[in-house]
Amino acid sequence: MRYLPKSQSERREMLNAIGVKSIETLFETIPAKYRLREPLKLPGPLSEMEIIDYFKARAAENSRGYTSFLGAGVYQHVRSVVTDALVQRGEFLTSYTPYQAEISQGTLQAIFEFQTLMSQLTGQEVANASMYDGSTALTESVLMAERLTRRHRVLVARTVHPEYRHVLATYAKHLGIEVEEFGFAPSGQIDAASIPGSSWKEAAAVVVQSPNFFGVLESLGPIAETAHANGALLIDCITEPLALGIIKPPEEADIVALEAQTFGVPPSYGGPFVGVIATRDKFVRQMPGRLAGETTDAAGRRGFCLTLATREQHIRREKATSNICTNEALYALVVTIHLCLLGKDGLRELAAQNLSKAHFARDAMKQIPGVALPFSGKTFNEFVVEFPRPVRQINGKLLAQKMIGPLALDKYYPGQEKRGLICVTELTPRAEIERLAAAVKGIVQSGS
Amino acid sequence: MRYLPKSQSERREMLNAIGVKSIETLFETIPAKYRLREPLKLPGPLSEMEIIDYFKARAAENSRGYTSFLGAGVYQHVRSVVTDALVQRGEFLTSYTPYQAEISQGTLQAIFEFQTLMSQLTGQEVANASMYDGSTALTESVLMAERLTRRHRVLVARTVHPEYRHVLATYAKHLGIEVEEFGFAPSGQIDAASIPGSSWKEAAAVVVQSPNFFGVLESLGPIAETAHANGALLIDCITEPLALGIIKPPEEADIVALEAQTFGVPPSYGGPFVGVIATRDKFVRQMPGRLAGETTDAAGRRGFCLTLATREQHIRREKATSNICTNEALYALVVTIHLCLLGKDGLRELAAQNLSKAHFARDAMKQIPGVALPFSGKTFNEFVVEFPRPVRQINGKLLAQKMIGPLALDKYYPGQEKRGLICVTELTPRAEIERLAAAVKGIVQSGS
Amino acid sequence: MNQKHSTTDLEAISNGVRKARGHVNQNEGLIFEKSVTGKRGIELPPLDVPAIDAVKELGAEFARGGVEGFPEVSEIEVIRHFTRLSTWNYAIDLGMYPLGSCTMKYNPRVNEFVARLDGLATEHPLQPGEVSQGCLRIMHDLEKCLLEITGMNAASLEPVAGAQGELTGLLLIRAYLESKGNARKKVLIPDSAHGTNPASVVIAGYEVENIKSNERGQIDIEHFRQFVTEDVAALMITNPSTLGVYEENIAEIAAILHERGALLYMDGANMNALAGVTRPGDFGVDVMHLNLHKTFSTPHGGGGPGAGPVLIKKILEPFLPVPVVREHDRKFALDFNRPQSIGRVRAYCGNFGVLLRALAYTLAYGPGIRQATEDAVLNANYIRKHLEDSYDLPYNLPSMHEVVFSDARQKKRGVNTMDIAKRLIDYGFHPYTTAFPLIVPGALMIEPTESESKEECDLFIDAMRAIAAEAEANPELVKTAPHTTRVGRLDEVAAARKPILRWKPRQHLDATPHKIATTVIPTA
Amino acid sequence: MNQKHSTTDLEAISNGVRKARGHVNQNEGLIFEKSVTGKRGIELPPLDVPAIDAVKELGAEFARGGVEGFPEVSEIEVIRHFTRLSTWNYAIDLGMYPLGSCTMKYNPRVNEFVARLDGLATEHPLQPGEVSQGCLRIMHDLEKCLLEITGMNAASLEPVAGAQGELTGLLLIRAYLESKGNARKKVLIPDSAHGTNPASVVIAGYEVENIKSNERGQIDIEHFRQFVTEDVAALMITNPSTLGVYEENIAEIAAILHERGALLYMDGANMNALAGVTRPGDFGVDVMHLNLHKTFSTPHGGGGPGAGPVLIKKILEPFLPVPVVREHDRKFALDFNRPQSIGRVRAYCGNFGVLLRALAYTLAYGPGIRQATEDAVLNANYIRKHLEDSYDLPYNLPSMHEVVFSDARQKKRGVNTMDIAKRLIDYGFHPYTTAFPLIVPGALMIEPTESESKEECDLFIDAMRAIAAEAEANPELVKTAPHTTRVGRLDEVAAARKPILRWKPRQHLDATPHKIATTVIPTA
Ligand SMILES: Cc1ncc(COP(=O)(O)O)c(C=O)c1O
Ligand SMILES: Cc1ncc(COP(=O)(O)O)c(C=O)c1O
Repeated sequence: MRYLPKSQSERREMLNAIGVKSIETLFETIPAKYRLREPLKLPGPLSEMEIIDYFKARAAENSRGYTSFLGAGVYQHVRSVVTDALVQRGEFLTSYTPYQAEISQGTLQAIFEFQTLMSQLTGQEVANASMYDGSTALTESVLMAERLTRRHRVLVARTVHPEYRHVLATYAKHLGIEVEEFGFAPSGQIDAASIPGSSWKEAAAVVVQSPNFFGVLESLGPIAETAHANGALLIDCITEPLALGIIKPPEEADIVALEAQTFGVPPSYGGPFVGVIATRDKFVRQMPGRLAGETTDAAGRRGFCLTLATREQHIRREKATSNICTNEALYALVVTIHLCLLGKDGLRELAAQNLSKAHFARDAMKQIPGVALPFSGKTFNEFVVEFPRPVRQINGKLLAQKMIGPLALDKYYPGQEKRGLICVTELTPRAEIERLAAAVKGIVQSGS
Repeated sequence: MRYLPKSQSERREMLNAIGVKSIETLFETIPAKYRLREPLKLPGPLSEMEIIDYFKARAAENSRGYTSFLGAGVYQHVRSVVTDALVQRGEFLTSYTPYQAEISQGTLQAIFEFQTLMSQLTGQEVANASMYDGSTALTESVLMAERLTRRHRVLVARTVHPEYRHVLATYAKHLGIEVEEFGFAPSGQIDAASIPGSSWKEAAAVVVQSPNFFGVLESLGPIAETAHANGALLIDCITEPLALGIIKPPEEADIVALEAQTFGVPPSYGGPFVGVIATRDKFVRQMPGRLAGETTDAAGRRGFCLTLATREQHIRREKATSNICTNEALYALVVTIHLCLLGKDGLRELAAQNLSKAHFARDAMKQIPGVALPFSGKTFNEFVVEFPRPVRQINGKLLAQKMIGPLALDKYYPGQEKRGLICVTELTPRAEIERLAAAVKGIVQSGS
Repeated sequence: MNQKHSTTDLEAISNGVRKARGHVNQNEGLIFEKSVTGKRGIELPPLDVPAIDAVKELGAEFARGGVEGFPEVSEIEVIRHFTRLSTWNYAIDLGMYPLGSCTMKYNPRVNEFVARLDGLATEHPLQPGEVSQGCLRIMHDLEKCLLEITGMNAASLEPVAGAQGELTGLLLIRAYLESKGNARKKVLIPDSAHGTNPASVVIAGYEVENIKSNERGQIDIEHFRQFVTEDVAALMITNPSTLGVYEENIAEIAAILHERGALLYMDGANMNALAGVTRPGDFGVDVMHLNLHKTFSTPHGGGGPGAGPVLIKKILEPFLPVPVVREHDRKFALDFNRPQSIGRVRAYCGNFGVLLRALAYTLAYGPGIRQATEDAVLNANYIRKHLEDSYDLPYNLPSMHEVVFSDARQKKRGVNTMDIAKRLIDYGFHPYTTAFPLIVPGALMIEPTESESKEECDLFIDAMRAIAAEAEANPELVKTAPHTTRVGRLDEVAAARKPILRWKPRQHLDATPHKIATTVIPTA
Repeated sequence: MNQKHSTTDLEAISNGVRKARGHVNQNEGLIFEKSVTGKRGIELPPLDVPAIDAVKELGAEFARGGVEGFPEVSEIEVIRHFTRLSTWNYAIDLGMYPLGSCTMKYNPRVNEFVARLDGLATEHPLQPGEVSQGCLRIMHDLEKCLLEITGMNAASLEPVAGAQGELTGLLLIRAYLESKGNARKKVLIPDSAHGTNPASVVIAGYEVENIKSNERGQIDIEHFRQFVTEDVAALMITNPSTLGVYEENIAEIAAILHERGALLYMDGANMNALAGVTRPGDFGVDVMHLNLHKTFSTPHGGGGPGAGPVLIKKILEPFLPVPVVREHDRKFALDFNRPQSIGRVRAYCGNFGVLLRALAYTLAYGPGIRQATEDAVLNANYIRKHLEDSYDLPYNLPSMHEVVFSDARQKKRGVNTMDIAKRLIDYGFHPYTTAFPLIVPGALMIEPTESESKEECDLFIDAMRAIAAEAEANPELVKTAPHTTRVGRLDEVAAARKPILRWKPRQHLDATPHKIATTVIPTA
């Protein structure tokens, strides 16, 4: 077998050296009745070519050739081949967690740069080396807030990504954390006024998302003030941090839970992605996840090492800040390289292009008779559209025209079956936006 | 511009350091009237994405989706992604010719391994670090033979690749080398008897190819004997060295001129490929092209360096063995990695699969009424078929069925318009062979 | 060379080291230190719609001028920066990585290739099923393979790491027990367990009860029986244990648990010792997770990503997290309609890109996966055999895929496991796992995996023996290792005491000694 | 560290070196030394037709059992072998590569990506034009770009290296002159020319006549005039010359040649100094070649491949080698019907994969290519300015893209250009070009290209100045450099005297000191 660097004669030689007759002997601690007598019923073995053929066949069964208007936490943006060429270097791809600093300085310095970029982007003081994804970053942020405040209630806006809220609910359930949701105003922004005062009193944190799930920008100032006045923390969840290229960072927030997939990471049917938690310096010892820190060796040379490990499971076990061990390091590296390539100007320009494109699309949709924009708030590259008919019906017809239409909101918000979430990025050609508008117009008018 | 690591302010700073006011000053040795006043009329600048779009559009205008039966010196064989991952490492891809041995041991050792592999494959004692391609390797072999024998006539079989012969003719023309061609027998093998005795007397070398252009294996023993008896060298040209996995190496030959594209190098519309010259030790000082040799440093450690440079243009100038400088090093590395992966067993199996596949196809063609196999000689993975109608007519119809049919021999052999050269490799699925046979049968029978 | 040594020292440092040598290596500052206003590494195609004035559109409340401190560098500088950084790393592609419990095996390159295919890397997790059949089929096919390998009945591919698999498995146990009327209170964990186990137990709302291994490093059945009270929801066990030893009474343990209404959770991180040889489903396991980034060869990438699918017995199926992949008539769909589901542990469908690579790995082997297991166990035993004379073996039980020594002998000369580990670096190897499992003080936990040739194992054995000899003859040499790396041992105490966790412009301008500054050269 | 040094030596070696440090690096034997019967690195899909018995089919005359000595290794061993080897190389991706005349600039990664596209990398050169429009269009578009940049009228993309471009250009000149009735006998070449120039002249059937540069390194017009007899077919000149100096009288030189029926050939290897600023076609050149692997950024790959397109004036067009790409109505075709053609210099259509990359490079810049030229010239002059005080400048003329110093000053201390070059390695740089051009004894030929940042140039300047100081203070240190590489200076004389050009089983089994042997460890 091509992955196995041994010949039969070497195997025999090694068995001899060990002093056993056959390989079976080495498995004798497994009771005989549990040892398999038959080969497993698995497909294969396949040669490299056949593996490629199998996956090419699968790829052909997916959406190639379709134009997609989906976002909702997962974004298609420009990616440079440079990033991929670099992360495929064996020294990055096939290295382990950098516990042995002397032969892991490459990964460690890159993590330190990642932490810096994430801090700069979010306007926070410190960021970790990654969490699994945005949904678990958010969930862990809530647990962190609970530890910091010793309060057990969390107020969560219904404009936060519904799948993130679902994950939070799953984790919170057995930890005695009460999740209380609150609604949104006609602008599409949170309706903070709807939160009862009693809830505030017990709240560890209030969780908002900006741009929120409807694509609408939230004003963090007022909610931060209320939260802080009540001894609660403000957690800002960000699923499309590209917005931060032209939109003010959530400096008012105490914890930022981020999904960084948008920065060079392929959608890959949902993962691997890159969660991040960023926060204030004073909260760092309650932050979960790895951290690289700067230090020196005996000769005074700068170097980096994993630090503050006393927060982590391998040291603290059941008292750790989290159970996370393996994280998304390689994709944090992707994000790091991608952002270094974009740089300050590139990020700004990219964000600005998204704003322009999405506004062009918004205007195009608005002009279709019968189609409305239900929310008045400012948006970045996503917005909600209300159709005269259920989105699912419209999408069926769009699919026949090789378009993946708006996300039907009733998937998460029962009753909202006529509303759809549209995402347009710099990669969506103008012609495709116009084709969508024309198709929708046709469908809406035809009435069938 | 993304490739340029300078800001405007740095440019100014550097100009100041140099002590000139503007960049124009540095170009003042160019007479003003020849300095361009207008920007060049070039397309671009394009972003990375636009470059990719341009080339994807071009790729779509080519033969994707067609099954090809072309060989004739350029072969489609299995390639491992491992090879490409390794040659794309910047340390190989972006390094220069390894003149500075201390920081080029990677390239040098790989070249040494390439030379060894090529020697083993061809049964020769020594091989060089690459020539441009097979056609120039052949041409340079002839020049080498001329230097070795001090004779100026070369006898070339018409079964040698016609484009190689064309290159030889172009180079030979002004060097006083007379190229005399000789024909082939009904077996498809050379007709050595047709060479006049007088030609032999003046011959520096006789050039044959095996498998020859018609796919037929040549018997080298007799021609070698005649050549040597007449003081001439035997040059064997090999365009499909995969055959050497199951076919005896040309040990009788004095010089082997090889095209190694078949070993992992993509066809890439004709290049870059990898020529090689292999020969006997005693001829090495008349062999063109770079050579890496083993040696030691002062501490006795093994190392490799370029050697016998006194053959080369940068030392010997007009007295050099050749004008070659830049060669095809990166693709020699591709070949090296590919052959290491295949190994002894893999190479044999691959060659055997080609033999089986091509014979299956040969049988399938033979069974079509009206279709004949004009040559009786043994073949490897290519063979000539004679149709009842011009190949070009048949190919037109095959193309409509997404098949690229046999190479029409009249491209090179006027009058042979009904003969076509078919190549079948391990990559040609049986079903496609059967589809070809069925299509040909249909075309031949329909008569239109 | 990172310190100043005398000539004799120098000889000692490289004496007997056959696998590595020093070589010149590029320095490189932080990317922020290379930044100059106006450079950039990506350019965008021109905008094809009218440009919006962002400041006007967003207003003062929202508009941002640009991210302060973000680097400005060109493409070639990015290439060089990360290429240089990469050369400071050790990696599987460079050599043996004998980290116990981490299963650092070869990461096949074809897996990287297929993961990047247009039509796979490009797919959006919320796109309609009609245009996702390829992705769904991949998940389905992988699930079938994993069930066959483990002998379990159903699976969730959602967890994205071993630890998340643990949590998911525990939540399933809780949901199941709740459905039976009592979620119970405790989860038993042997003291040899990995740190994620107790940490996950807590998030699942259980208490951890640690149980001591017996003198043979195994669970003492009689002792164990007493632990399994009505309060016990499950035992969470790693098999083979983190000592690399098969838990010989596992079936009996399962029986005891089942008899008392509790379940058996198996941490499958060490499945590389079992695949193709025995199946947890057959010996009584109710829930387990696999680490695809260990046993199934997906790359660790400097710390992640991973995937930690959970495999369960039939009885737990109703509680699986949503969504679940379902097949009907060769059509595949995501099933969200699962009323008893524990919920969701991650948005979307898990680390699809990792799942895909694991399937590619499995297809490459097919039933031949048993050979990989055999080679892994062969390598571990071969190394054990050759090091038994040099290192203390605290638990003298048959080893499977890894072997755990202790530094007891070397400690007498003041040399501990970390020192030996650091000295291995000079010998051209990545260290083994140190300081784990906790039941072995000064542990040397060595897992070669099947990916190591005999040659590489032999070089490792030579190195380990040479270091044992050095620990006797020249302990200082070992205690001050590594000697050949571009930085020496780092001051981790200082790093933790006054953490510097990000670059800041000011701080670093002061710290000139660390900086590879661009000197201003006086023009002549 | 490759030699034994005293502590003070060690300090001296790394003192002031800011760009590099030593780091541990893997050893690796020859692949043949790792081979064990029965291992392999590729598996093939099963054969889908009946297997032929090769021995029976081919008979004893042809059948071969297998290639004796071929390696047998697994996939991971191949990965490690070549990954380890690669780490012994310097590369542009690691740092500045100031090789004069070689134009080692950044090789854009996107070019590698597009060259590998399905539909481009996969195309067969003999496939019908109907299914080759994409390839043909790429060649056509590149041709148009190159003509615009050079100001020439027609092109052949067939030559696959600079040297082959030279030969092709000379054959065109010969064909043209022959068509005028006299091919003539000689080609004039300045003494500063690259070695390929005279070597190519000979193959084209001409004699070389070397002409001396004047004391300014330029062609002396009056002197030159005498050389241009009826026998002279052409002058072959590099502009800027290999001194990096623009040939100020080039237009006049062209006029003299034309007046006497001879032609002007320009070796365009140094086009990186001119692109976007001036055009050879405008200043009188009749034939030239470009090195796409220099000016147009295609990777050198450790020695090749390249491409050396030839660009010509209208009068030479009938003689172009076949085939030529032709456009008609946005349809592209290969034109073989060229009765006056010189023939063919290579099979098929040239190094298409290199041409494609060169087009990608050109498209990235567009008219902005001038900025690259300006930066290249800026860098060279910046370096020159800062090194003038430390090194002898034999020809004090304005530099363009490169600058040539001599070791005249250092030689007084016994230090020559090769020593300085080797010492640069310790400083983390690839050496400049040594011993070329021949008109400068002990040349240091430095070409930074536009790809170097100011930071990298400054580090280079620092290193060169430091070495100049070392040559004064501690010449031995420089003469024995490099000190930090995995091997020291190699015995090239021994290599040439008794050449070992391939591995052989016997020889290497004896040579155990060189071998990283796998020791047989006695089992306890
Ligand atoms: C035995 C064991 N269990 C659990 C884990 C945790 O897995 P992960 O890091 O994927 O969360 C590990 C990982 O090192 C392990 O070795
Ligand atoms: C000035 C000059 N001319 C010609 C050549 C030869 O080009 P090639 O190596 O592509 O054959 C070179 C290459 O180094 C060169 O520098």
